[in-house]
Amino acid sequence: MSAGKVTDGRIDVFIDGEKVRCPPGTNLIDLVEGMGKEIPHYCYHPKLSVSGNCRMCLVELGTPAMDRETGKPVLDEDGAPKIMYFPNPVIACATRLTSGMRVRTQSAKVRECREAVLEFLLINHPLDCPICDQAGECLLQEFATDYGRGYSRFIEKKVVKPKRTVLGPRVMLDDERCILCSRCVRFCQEVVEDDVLGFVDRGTYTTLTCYPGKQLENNYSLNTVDICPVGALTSRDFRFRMRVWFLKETPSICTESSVGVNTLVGSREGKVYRITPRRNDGVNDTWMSDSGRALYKRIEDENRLIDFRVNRLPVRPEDALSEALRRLQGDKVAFVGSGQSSVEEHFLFNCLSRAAGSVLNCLVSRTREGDGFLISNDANPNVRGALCLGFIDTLPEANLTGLAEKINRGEVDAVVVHNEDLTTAGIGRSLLEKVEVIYLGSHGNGASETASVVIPGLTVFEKSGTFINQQFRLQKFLQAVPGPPGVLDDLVTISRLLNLLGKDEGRLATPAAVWAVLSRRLKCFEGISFDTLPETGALLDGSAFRSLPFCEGPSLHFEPETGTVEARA
Amino acid sequence: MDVFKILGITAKALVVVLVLLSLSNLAILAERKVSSWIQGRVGPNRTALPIIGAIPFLGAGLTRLGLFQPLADGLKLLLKEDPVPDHVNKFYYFLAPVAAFIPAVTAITVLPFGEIVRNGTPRPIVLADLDIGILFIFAVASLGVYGVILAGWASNSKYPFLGGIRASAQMISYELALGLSILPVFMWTNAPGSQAGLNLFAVVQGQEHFWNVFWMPVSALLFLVAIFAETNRLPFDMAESESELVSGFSTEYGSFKFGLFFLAEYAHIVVGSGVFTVLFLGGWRLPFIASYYSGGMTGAVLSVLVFCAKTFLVVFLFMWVRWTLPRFRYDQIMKLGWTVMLPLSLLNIIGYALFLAVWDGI
Amino acid sequence: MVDFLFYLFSLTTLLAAGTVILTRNPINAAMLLILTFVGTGALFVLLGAYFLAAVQLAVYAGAVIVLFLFIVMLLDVETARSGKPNYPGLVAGIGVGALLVAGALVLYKRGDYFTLATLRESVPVGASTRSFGVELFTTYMLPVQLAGVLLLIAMLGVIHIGKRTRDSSGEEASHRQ
Amino acid sequence: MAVKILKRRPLSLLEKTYLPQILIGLKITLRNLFRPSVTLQYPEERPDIPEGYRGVPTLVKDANGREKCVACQLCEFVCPPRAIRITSRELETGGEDAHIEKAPDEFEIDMLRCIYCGYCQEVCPEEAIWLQDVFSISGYSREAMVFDKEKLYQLGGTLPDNHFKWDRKKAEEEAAKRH
Repeated sequence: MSAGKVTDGRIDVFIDGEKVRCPPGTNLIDLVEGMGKEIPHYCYHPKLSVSGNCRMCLVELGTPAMDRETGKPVLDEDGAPKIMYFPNPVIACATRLTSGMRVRTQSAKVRECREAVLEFLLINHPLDCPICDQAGECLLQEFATDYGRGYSRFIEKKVVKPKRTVLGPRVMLDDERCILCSRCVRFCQEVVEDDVLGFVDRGTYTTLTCYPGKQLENNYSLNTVDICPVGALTSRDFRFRMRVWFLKETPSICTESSVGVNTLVGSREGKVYRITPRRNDGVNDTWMSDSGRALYKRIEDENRLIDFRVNRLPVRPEDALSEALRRLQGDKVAFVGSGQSSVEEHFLFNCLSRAAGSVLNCLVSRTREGDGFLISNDANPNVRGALCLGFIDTLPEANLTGLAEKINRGEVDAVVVHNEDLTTAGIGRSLLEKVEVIYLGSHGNGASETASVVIPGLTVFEKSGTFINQQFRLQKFLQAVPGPPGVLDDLVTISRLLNLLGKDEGRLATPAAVWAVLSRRLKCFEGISFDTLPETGALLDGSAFRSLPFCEGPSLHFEPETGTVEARA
Repeated sequence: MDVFKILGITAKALVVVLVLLSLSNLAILAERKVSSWIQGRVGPNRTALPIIGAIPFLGAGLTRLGLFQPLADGLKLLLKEDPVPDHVNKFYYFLAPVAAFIPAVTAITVLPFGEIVRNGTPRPIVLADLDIGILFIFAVASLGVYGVILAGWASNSKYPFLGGIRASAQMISYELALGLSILPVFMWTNAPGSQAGLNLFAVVQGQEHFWNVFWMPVSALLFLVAIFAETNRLPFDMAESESELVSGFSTEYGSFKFGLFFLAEYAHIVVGSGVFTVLFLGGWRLPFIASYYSGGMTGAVLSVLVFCAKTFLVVFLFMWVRWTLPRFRYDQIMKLGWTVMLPLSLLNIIGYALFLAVWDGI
Repeated sequence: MVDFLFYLFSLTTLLAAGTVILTRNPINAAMLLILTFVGTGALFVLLGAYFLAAVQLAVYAGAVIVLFLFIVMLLDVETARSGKPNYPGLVAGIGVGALLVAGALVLYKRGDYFTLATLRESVPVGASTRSFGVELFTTYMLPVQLAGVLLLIAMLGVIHIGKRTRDSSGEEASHRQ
Repeated sequence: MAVKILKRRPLSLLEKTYLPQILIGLKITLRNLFRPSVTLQYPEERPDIPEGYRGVPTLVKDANGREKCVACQLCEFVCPPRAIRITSRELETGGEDAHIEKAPDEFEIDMLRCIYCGYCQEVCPEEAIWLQDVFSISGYSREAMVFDKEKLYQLGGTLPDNHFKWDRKKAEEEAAKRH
């Protein structure tokens, strides 16, 4: 085996004596992480530029010696290439791998380096872990257990810095804990291009601060808190509310827009405390909007629906369902779905609409100005799900003029509404009062107020399912917290109605059960099952809908096809 | 018989029964105290009466002795809820405590507990100076077993039933030895020419110089063991045996009905101790002092006190034994009763008869 | 006073004795039998026969009925109650009763045992323990001895039966092995 | 292994009567009768609580009478029966204790759940929770047995120690401000 022999463009490197193949120029930290090992680091972040200022990731690096004259590798007595180690350790984060490189990540020298670096980092550290929100997910704590000394040799006075600096409406800075890794500075400069953070002063007095007259107030400011390796930047919303080790983290999908940002929902004992981004290099990298993080507050919203109601009076669930069934059995029923429903709900809702002989199926659109990053123009996370399942074949409208006309003409006398407010979608209260409204949803609104049957539903945090995002990427979210007591899962509700109507789909009350049928029935879902769907989602073939004029502009990993954009324009 | 005489007898009987019941109550307290002392504990010392307990020195002392405890216990038994299990035979269930209690109290009627000298002749202090005293006591005491048997049967539940069965078998087995063991006493008392019969006063008079217990230790031992068995006391508490039969015959009883059983047991003990004192410990007599009580009323009171003191000692012996010995097994009790006690008492009679023949011959 | 007590106890005794044979519950029968004995004992007391009264209580009420109860408890009372009347037993019982009554009548007819004069002159055998004992071992020596022998034979028979049963069961047990 | 059958010594005639043994037993119990009792008269006499006894867990205040707990919730985390519930709050900026930043808003220990293991005391970085020598706690309801912060401080009192961690912190902070 000779070093540097290039096969399929990949090179061989040796990490702690173990041969690994990788593309040339791979970042050493990323490579080692992929091997299941770790090179400790603070300032390096895979989605940010390399600054190399924390010095924690020092490793010993060696390259094959080259004969200057021949350009051939020098061989030792055994015929193996001779390796020249650099006299001093180098930082792994700034190391791009070349062929034949040798890396020692665990040698005594490396260890010594890390211990020394950590001791310096901790010299001025306030050691206030008991009140620090980062405690439990703090890299200082983690590496201190590996390389820490256990006591401090520093007998001089520590530098005291301001403890509670407000950087922005959502971010608070504790300067004493800052290790000046500059991740936050780089994030603001490179990712959101809102250059507000920077360091001032020198030496141990260096301080993170905002530019005069500016604030860290962009809609992605909380990502700085996520990437801060220590407890310097904290979320003012989450600050002091719960220790992170109590949080159960459930993978979920942000419903803020059709981008479908991957998230983790942190909850404890049925209460959601925070939402953090989940890395998905195909969708949101490691980022997430601040507005998406606040969505969990809707769980305990004032107008949350809890009771089953018929004509505004609370009834038992079965009575509400039988009342709904009675109204469904007329022949003039229209169905208004929701772009926020999951794929499974769309499926069952569609089955229900067919079983009831729906005269009209429609969706309400929610558009707004996106930011071109992680918030798209379409605020409905799952319009494509409705399309794929055939619930609708046109794009959602802001005003349901078709439905309004039908109501006026008397062609519709019952409307089944899932989670949508018809009064803001072009159907006024006076019009709504002409028909029987069956409202199924988690929150009350104009439609639920006029509805004759109200069936409460769950929010995205309280149920499991899938969404299809703007890339036609099928993504899974799981139940993080239980719903309010007595409230049925929307899937259960709809499947019970189907059951009462005598349909086979009435048995499908869980996402897994729905998918078992779905993967067989629809070609685009072939071979997919709910349990084995990857965490990063599965890309579906959306070519069938290419002609539709989707309203989305570009976002982080999404480029609208030019034709459609032009069509929209 | 005029009304006054009847009233007088009734009053006398009432006083004696009340005293007996008080003594039984005190015996319960004594049991608790003795057991606690033997076990290194303190025993009841908390119950205090508002006024008497507040007397500076005396009150504290009485409280520490637990003297008010029987009162509190009795009140508790009176006042607590009285549940009657659904499965019992109501009539016998209610009859049983009464059947246990009445014989225990009745036996005191013929027991002389002192002497008073009137016109130079000593006369017993007793409710009824019957000629057949000891037989009467046996007759009445043998009825006491019905309380246990009826309670065991009427409770209609396994532990009381087993307790009742065991108790009845044990009573029958030991009654024989009980009766035979005291024959030597009366053989001694009824010396040729004497008209003593089965009178208990005569027995005491016969021990003027020397207590029977020294003359006939085997009789005394047999009688003591038999009386332990008859009163259902450890090591013969087959009827109760709380470690295996929960509480035996009284398992299904609570409140005051249980209280009656409890009281009856201690009344039995007190009377039994009294009988033992009369038969073997010389009653109110002290050794070698022939005419100690000739002094009229003072002598009478003294004699009663001496009798009480001896009885209490025997009661103490009952408790002492209870907290020393473990319980016999049922078959051991039967074996002891039939193969040891009965032959031994017969032998005892024969031996004593021979001894008397020789003695009288001299 | 004494008359009143006599009638009271007689009535009690007769009623109790009658109920003993009429009641179907063996426990009730046994308890009423005790009452009968107690009543008889009380009548003895009225006659001045204290010794007899005490022995009556001690032996019959104190021991015999206890044994009865012991047996009754071991048997299932309910099944005993629900059984059909035992006709041979009934006939035998009536026969024995008739014989007893006949014997009493013959005695009464035959002589002067039950005249007031003879009763007054008769020695009060049961009145005092001493006279009872003296009579038992002088005048009635032979009957006492005969009764003793009879009881001895009965006892031996019982012991023999008990032993044989045990032996045979033991043999059975050994055969089974 | 050889089996050795030990013959029981036949009892002598006297022993067969059991009387000597009974008398010996009676002697023993009689001797006990006159020994002093070993019972502790509980409400008046209390047992000596050894050093390090794990009684009721309490919250203590520091030498200056300020609450030591900073609501780090480590005790809540480590508590095996999950008897502890803490809700934290941020201290007012500029207040007397502002340099501590965080304090418990509610601190509840369910004494019906507590198993007195002392983990909470062991884990507490601020030495704010101490198991004291009170061993008998009682209440008339389940609710009353959930001790709140006020009750825990009342039980705990003040514990003088020499750490003054946060006081030193404050001094340093003020020294830095003077620069």
